[in-house]
Parts: sequence; C-alpha cells; structure tokens
Amino acid sequence: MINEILQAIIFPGVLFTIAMGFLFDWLDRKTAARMQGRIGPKITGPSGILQPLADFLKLLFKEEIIPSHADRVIFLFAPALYFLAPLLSMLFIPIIGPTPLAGFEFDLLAILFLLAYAAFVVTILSYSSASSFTTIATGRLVLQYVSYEIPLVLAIITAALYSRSLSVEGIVASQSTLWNILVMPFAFGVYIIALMAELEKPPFDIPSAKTEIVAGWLTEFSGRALSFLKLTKEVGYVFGSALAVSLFLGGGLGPEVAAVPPPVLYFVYFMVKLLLVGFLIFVLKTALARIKIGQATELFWKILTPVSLAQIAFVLVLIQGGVLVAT
Amino acid sequence: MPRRRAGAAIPEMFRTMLEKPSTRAYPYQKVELPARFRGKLDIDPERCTGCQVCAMVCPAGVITMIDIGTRKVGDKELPVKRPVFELSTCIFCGECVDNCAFKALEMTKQFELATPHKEDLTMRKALTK
Amino acid sequence: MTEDKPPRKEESAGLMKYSAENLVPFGPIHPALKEPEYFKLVLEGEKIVEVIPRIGYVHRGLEKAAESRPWVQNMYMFERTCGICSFVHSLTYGQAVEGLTIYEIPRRAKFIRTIIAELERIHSHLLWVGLMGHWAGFETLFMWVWRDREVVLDLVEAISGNRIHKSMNAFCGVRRDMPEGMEDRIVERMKFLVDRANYYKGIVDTEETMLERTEDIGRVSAETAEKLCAVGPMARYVGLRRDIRLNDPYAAYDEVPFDIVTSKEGDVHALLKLRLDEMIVAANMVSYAVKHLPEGPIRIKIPPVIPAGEHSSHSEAPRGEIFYYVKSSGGRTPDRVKSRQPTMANLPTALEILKGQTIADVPVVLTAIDPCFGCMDRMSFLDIESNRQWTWSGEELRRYGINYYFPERMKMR
Amino acid sequence: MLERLATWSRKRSPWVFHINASSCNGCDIELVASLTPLYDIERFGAILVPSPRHADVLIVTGTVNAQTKDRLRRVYEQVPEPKHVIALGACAAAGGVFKGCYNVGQGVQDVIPVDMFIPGCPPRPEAIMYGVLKLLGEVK
Repeated sequence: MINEILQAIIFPGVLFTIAMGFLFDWLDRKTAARMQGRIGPKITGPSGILQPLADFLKLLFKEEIIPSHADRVIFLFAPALYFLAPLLSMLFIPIIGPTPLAGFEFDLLAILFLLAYAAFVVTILSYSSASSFTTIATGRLVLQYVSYEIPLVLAIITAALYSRSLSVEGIVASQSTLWNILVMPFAFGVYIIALMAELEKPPFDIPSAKTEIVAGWLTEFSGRALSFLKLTKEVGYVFGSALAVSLFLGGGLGPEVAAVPPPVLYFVYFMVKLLLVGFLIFVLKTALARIKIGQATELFWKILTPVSLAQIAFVLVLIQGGVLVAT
Repeated sequence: MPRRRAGAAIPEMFRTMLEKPSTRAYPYQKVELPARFRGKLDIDPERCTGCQVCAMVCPAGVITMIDIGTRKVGDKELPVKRPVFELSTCIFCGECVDNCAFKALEMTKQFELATPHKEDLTMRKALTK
Repeated sequence: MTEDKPPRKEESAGLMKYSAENLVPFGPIHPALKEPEYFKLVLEGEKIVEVIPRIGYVHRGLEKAAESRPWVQNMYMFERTCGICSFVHSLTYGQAVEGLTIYEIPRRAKFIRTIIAELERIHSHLLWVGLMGHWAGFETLFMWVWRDREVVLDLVEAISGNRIHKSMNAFCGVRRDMPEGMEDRIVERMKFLVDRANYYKGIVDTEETMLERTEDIGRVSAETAEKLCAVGPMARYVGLRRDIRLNDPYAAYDEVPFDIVTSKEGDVHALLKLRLDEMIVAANMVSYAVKHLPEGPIRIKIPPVIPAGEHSSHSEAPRGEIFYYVKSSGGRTPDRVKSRQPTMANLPTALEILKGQTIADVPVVLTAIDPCFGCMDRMSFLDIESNRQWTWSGEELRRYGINYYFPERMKMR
Repeated sequence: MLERLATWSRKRSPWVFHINASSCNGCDIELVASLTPLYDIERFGAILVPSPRHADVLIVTGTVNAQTKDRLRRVYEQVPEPKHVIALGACAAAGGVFKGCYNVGQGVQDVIPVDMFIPGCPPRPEAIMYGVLKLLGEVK
C-alpha cells in the first residue's frame, strides 16, 4: 500500500510528471534557441536545466494581483482545477511497466473527458478575468477547441479501433508486434498537429498570441496562478507526448536486452520515444509562423477531419479484410 | 513560382543547430570595440583651461561650468572656471571632444556605466586639481 | 471661451456611436508596437470595422525646441528624432541648412553620406523583416535576420563609433573619414548580406504559414495609395515609381548607379520581397561607392551663423520621403524648422487597409508601413475646447507645458 | 531557507516588461537586439514578457513626456511585487538631448522609483546586459 502511494506521489506519479514538465520546457527553450543560433538558458544549473524551476519558484514567491472586475472565486481556484487535468491523465499512461498506475478498462474515455474538462476550465478561467484582450482570447480558445477536438478524438479512436481496446494498457499491449504508427501514419500526424493546437504551440498559439492580444488569456494572471498555469501547460506537453507514445509508438515496448531488468528497459524505451515525440514538436514549433484562427479552423475541419476519417475507413477495411490484425 | 510548403526553414534550422552558436560570451569575455567607439567622456584636468567651448557646443546640456577661483590678468580679476559633466544625460556625440582646442577631452571605450545612483554619473574630475 | 460645455474628446473623435464591447484598444503600451501609439479598433467579432488612431504619445516638441538651440546642436537633436533612420534625419536637416549657405559640399563627403545612408537602409529593412517574422509569430526568422543585421551594425560602429546614432553629419561635410583598410571588409560583408537576403526571399516565398499570413493581406490599389499620399516602399509596392533618390538626387545618388525596385502585387508579401530586394540594391550601392570613393577633403568648416533665407530639402529614408524646411533670419538659431516624416504620410493608407481585416492582421498590416512613431509625432497644437488663437514664444510654450502636465515639476534647464 | 530559495529564483529569472515612454527607438531596438543571437540575454533567464502582470523588471526607455507619464505610472502599479525599474538610455535617465523641450520631463525617477540607470545614447546591448546583471546582483 505504502509502495503504491509512494509510486503515485513520487515516481512515476505526480513529482516525476512535474519534473518531466520542467525538463520538457527546458528542452523546448534550449532546442529553439540552438536552432535560432543562440545558446538559450545557461547559468541556472548545468546548461540552464534549472531555468523552468527558477521561473516557477519565482512566480510562486511573487505578489498575486486580482483585477477588481474579475470573478474572484474562479480566478483563484480554477488554476488548481486546471492543473489537475493533465496530472490525473498522466496516471493512466504506463511508464515503468505495461500496467499504468491507475488504469481501468475504459480509461481512454476518462482521458478524453479530462481533455474536454481542461478546455472547459481554461475557457471559464479566461472569461473570468474579464478584460477586452481575454474576451477575444476566450473566443479564440473556444473556436480553437471545437476545431482541434474532432480530429484529435478521431485520431485517438483510430488507435482504439485497431487495437480493439478502450484502455491505454490494452492499446499498448496490442502493439507488441507492430506499432500502430506503421498502420496509421496519418492518424499519428493528425494527432501531433491537434496536440500542438491543444498545447497552443506555434503555429497554433492563437489564443495567447503575444503580438496580437498581449498575452491572450494569460494576460491578467500573475504570481501563483500564473506559475500553475504555466506548469500545467508544461505537464500537458508531457502528457500529450506520452499519450502519442502509448497510442502510436508502442509505449515502452521494444527489443529485449537480457542484462537489463524489464521495468528499467521499459522505462528507457518509453523515455527515448517520449523525447523523440517532444523533439518533433519542438522542431515544428520553431519552423512555423502563427496562422490565423480562421485558417486553423479550416485546416482542422476541411483537411484533417477528412484525413482522419479516411484513416479510420482504411483501418476498418484492414480489420474486415483480416489483414494485419493486431494481436 | 516556387513550391509552397510548411517548414521551409527546417534544413537551415538543423544546420544552425549543429553550428556553434553565434552568441558572444560577453560578461565572461571582453568586448572587442572598434577604434572609433564613443564611450564614457573623460577629461584631463591638467590640460583644461576652462574656456567654456565644450559647454557651449554640447547639445544635451551635459556640461556646466563652475567657478573655482579667480586669476589676475593685468589688473582685472577674472573667474577661473572648470566643467562639471552630468554624464547621465550625455548623448555621446563627441562634439565637445572635436571642439576642445586643448585636447583635454577624450572619449574612452568604457561603456559599462550602469549604476543605481544617478549621482555617480556626475563627473567632477576637472574640479579636483 | 464659449458658454456651451465643450464636447468630450471621445465624442469629437466620433467614438460614441460604438459600444464599449466592440472597442479594443491597441496600444499605447502593446507588445506588438515597440512604441506607444494608440489605435482604437472597432470590432465585429474578429473583424475590424473602423480604426481610430490617437497619435501624439511620442510628441516631444522638437520643432519648438529647435527654435531656441544653435544650428549645430539641432543637428544632434533631429538625429534623435528616430533611432532607426537617424542618419537620414540629420542628413536632410543638414541639406536644408546647407542650401542657405554658399559652400560646396566636398565630393568625398557626399560619397560617405551615401554609404552611411545605404547602410542604414539595409539595417532598417533587415530590422523590419525580422520584426515582421516576430509579428507573424515566426520567431526563428526574427532571430536569424537580427543576427545578420549585426553585420551592418558592426560596420556602422567601425565607421562612426556608435551602432545607432552615428553622429556623422556636419554642415557641409561629414565629421569622420572612412577608416583605412575597410574597403575589402565592407565589400565582403555586403556579399554575405546579399546571400542572406536571397535566402530570406526563398523563405518568405515558400514557407506556407508565412505566406498564409502575408499573401493577400493589406491590399490597396495604386489609386488609393496615390490619393492617400503613400511614400517610400508603401508607394512602390503598388507599382508607383517614387523614390527621391532617383527623382531628385541628393548626396552622391547621381553618381552611384542603381535602380529602384517596384512591385505590382500590392500585399504584405510583396512588401517583404520588395524590402529584401531594396536591401540587395543598397548593398550593391555600398560596394560600388566604397570602391569608387573619391579623394579629397571631407568637410568645410562653416561659421555658426547661417545667412537669412528659407530652404527646404527632402530625401529618401528607409520608410519614404523625409522633408525638412528651415527658415533663418541670419542668427545663431533657426527661426523655424518643419519636418515631415514618412510614417505620418503612410498612416492613412495603413488605416484604410486595416478596415475589413481581422484582428490577427493588425500587427502585420499596421506595421507593414514600418511605422516609426518617434518620427511621426510632430508638433500638432490644436485647442478644440476654445477657438482662441494666439502666438507663443518657445519659452512661454515650455512654461505652459510644464504647468499643464508637470505641475509638481521643479525647475527645468 | 525559504528566503534563500526565493532570492535564488529571483536572481535567475528576471522577466522583463518594456515600456517605451516616448523614446526615439534607439534604446528599444538595442534592447530587442540584446535578446537576439549575438547577445542572447536569455542565457541569464531574462525574457521579454507581453503583460506587465508577468514582469519582474520594468525597463523604461525614453523621455517621459506628458502623454506617457500617467500610463507609465499605471503600468508600474500593475507589476506585482517585488519589482524593479531600469531607466534605459540618456533620455530615461535625465532627459537626454530633449532636456528642456516643453513636453518632456527630466527622466523616469520623477514618476516612478528607479533601481538602475543605464546611460548611453543608446547603450550597447552589452551595456544593457551589464545593467541587468548588476541589478540582479543587488536583488535581495
């Protein structure tokens, strides 16, 4: 019992997830900087690896200003609610073995619910601060959410359909011979693009576009609330990539090495794939300019939704035809 | 018309990533300044005669002349003046240096002038003599 | 003073017919604009119906101050009208004053002026291309362009001693000669910049997301642009062949071969390419001028008193035409200096383009004119509350300003 | 212990909000240049933030004129504690070449308290970096 509680709190539970969030933020900033010909964070810890931690702590110790016209209750508590979403979802991902910490038979549905929940919380959060910039940002948030949600869910459903399971554990287990990405490369692509939209990474940083609407929905937040909102985004980054690894890249599965104990091996494979997915997003994010909200909606509805539907049809044909059925 | 594609910058991005970053290691390494760099103003008190030309030409009103005594010319008592520089407002144009007939002024290469107290930037060097 | 209550400023600006929800402030302190300037956007959803500018945040009262300062000091003050096109301001002011004197400017000085002005154009255009990347959310382009821009700044610093405010101009000449042995270095750096400009042209031509942000955005017809008095690149991108360097050569532009670039497309994408092309032309001009630099003196010293008369001068800044008018009554200070800046001329066009765009286009379109509000905010004294007219001396105006705005202000200089 | 942690994090993560109080752009572009690859102030954790509520350090450029005076004060009040103000350039420090124009004041410190002056017209990016680092050295 104590072991499990420790697992949930430290490794591979909450603290590990937060640490990974910091790591991803650092890698993100560092790779972007290197690709732009800069060094990026350097003096905070070795190569600046503690930079996200310093940012987080500094914001924690800062004064928190609540705008007079804001809805106090939501403004104070919603960041915590928002923070829960990716943190809870992370418990459904198997990291150090084929069984996740809190998996159950239909946990994929829970993940989908938590995704929608996060979008909902962030919308009321944004609306609660009631300034003209956050109002525009709220509109953009909602519009972006309804745009990316359909392709995102369709991509997830594709994996679930093919693996004939609604639990992350089951989907990972079904990929022991063949990774899903080889069957459904387009679903993976759609998932990554939709994920970038969910994380508000360029080119989809529309709701927090710096040069258009100040800091978007983050404009009015300061101090502790801001630190948690930023942390949530980073943890969401980790969770999104981890889900991609589990759904399409076979989780921690990989060739066995005799000398290494299976949990360690599983963890190493998982981390390597996680960082690869993260790196893919870093590169895309650095290479693209921000698009407009109308263009984003068009991209998701007119291009990516048909693509993911075609992918589902293709997978269904495969299943009906009995070719390449997952184990 | 060239082909449109998303991510046209990716090859160059990877090339840049593998190169050495172009950042100059400034605080750890001294800056190489060109010979003509116009930094902090400096005065040689020995050479200054208090002729006031610098105070007259300065566009930013950096220089004020202060009486430090008198001297006798013939049978008249004339005030002896020396400049005081308010460097916080200096625009580093070098007009005073160009106009100083006695070569008392020069622009050094010092540019690290940040200070929490504005008073630190008042240069009274010429008065000390 | 009339008996009626004067209309509130918002009413007089025609703002009252819009409800508060539709009004979104853009500025004065906004991350997209590095300078404080205020635009009220009237929105329907994301679409812009009307833009109401409110200018004057960078007003410092230069023209009035010029009347109480000696001629040479004004040169340095006008140079600091704007940090990006600083040289061309002092050049134009200098030319206007030189027109009042009888002296001939040495040929070498003219060439050096051309070199510095073109280096400044390269730096300004690169700055704008980089910032356009920043406004469109393409940080990588911004970082790369600004990295390459440092090449120009290093050259400028080596020639003049400062990266931004060169302080190179003097009346009838330049203050510093070209340093020895710089020729090869300049030519080689210019070649590098031409290569980079060609690469960036490729990027803005092929990168899908960048094209989506810039293509078909900010379209304006040649007639409208002409009617609204667009100048500089804003005139050239719709196909008008307008360039003071060509139409009315000053400095050494009649001796350095070049051709201006125009475009027919008339959108922001065309502007991006036009500015990069202009940069290439400027780089070639610098190379030519450096190779063909004539020998001779660089400066004639002139007395501090300028003969009476009036004269005007104009020149092509990176953003368009700059115009200076000076009037002298033969004293140590000018009687009147008037300057008109390209941003002021281009702003009506930008506001016209903005109508009908979405709010996401605001930074891209508004800054497409390469705004320089520091240049723009000139003396514009208008008392709408009482129709009184009177004349003030500079000293009185200063007193009034201090009393009005800084009642607690201690003594000024 | 907690105090030391707070000081450490504050020294390592100065988020900068930039206000142009009627500057000529020279200082502004040099400030932006200090973010770019050749100078890269992000090495020391400094980034430019878009909203004053996120900021720790307020960098003010330009002669504070009548129009921007109130706005400067308002933005200053929006920055959460602890906050620091840097006056960048000759104009922000004392009015620079515009000292004596009828519309401008004599620097930022008449409007809001200033912790660090960086003179120069405009200061080099290195000088800006030196000023920011010197300010961080004094952060308690």
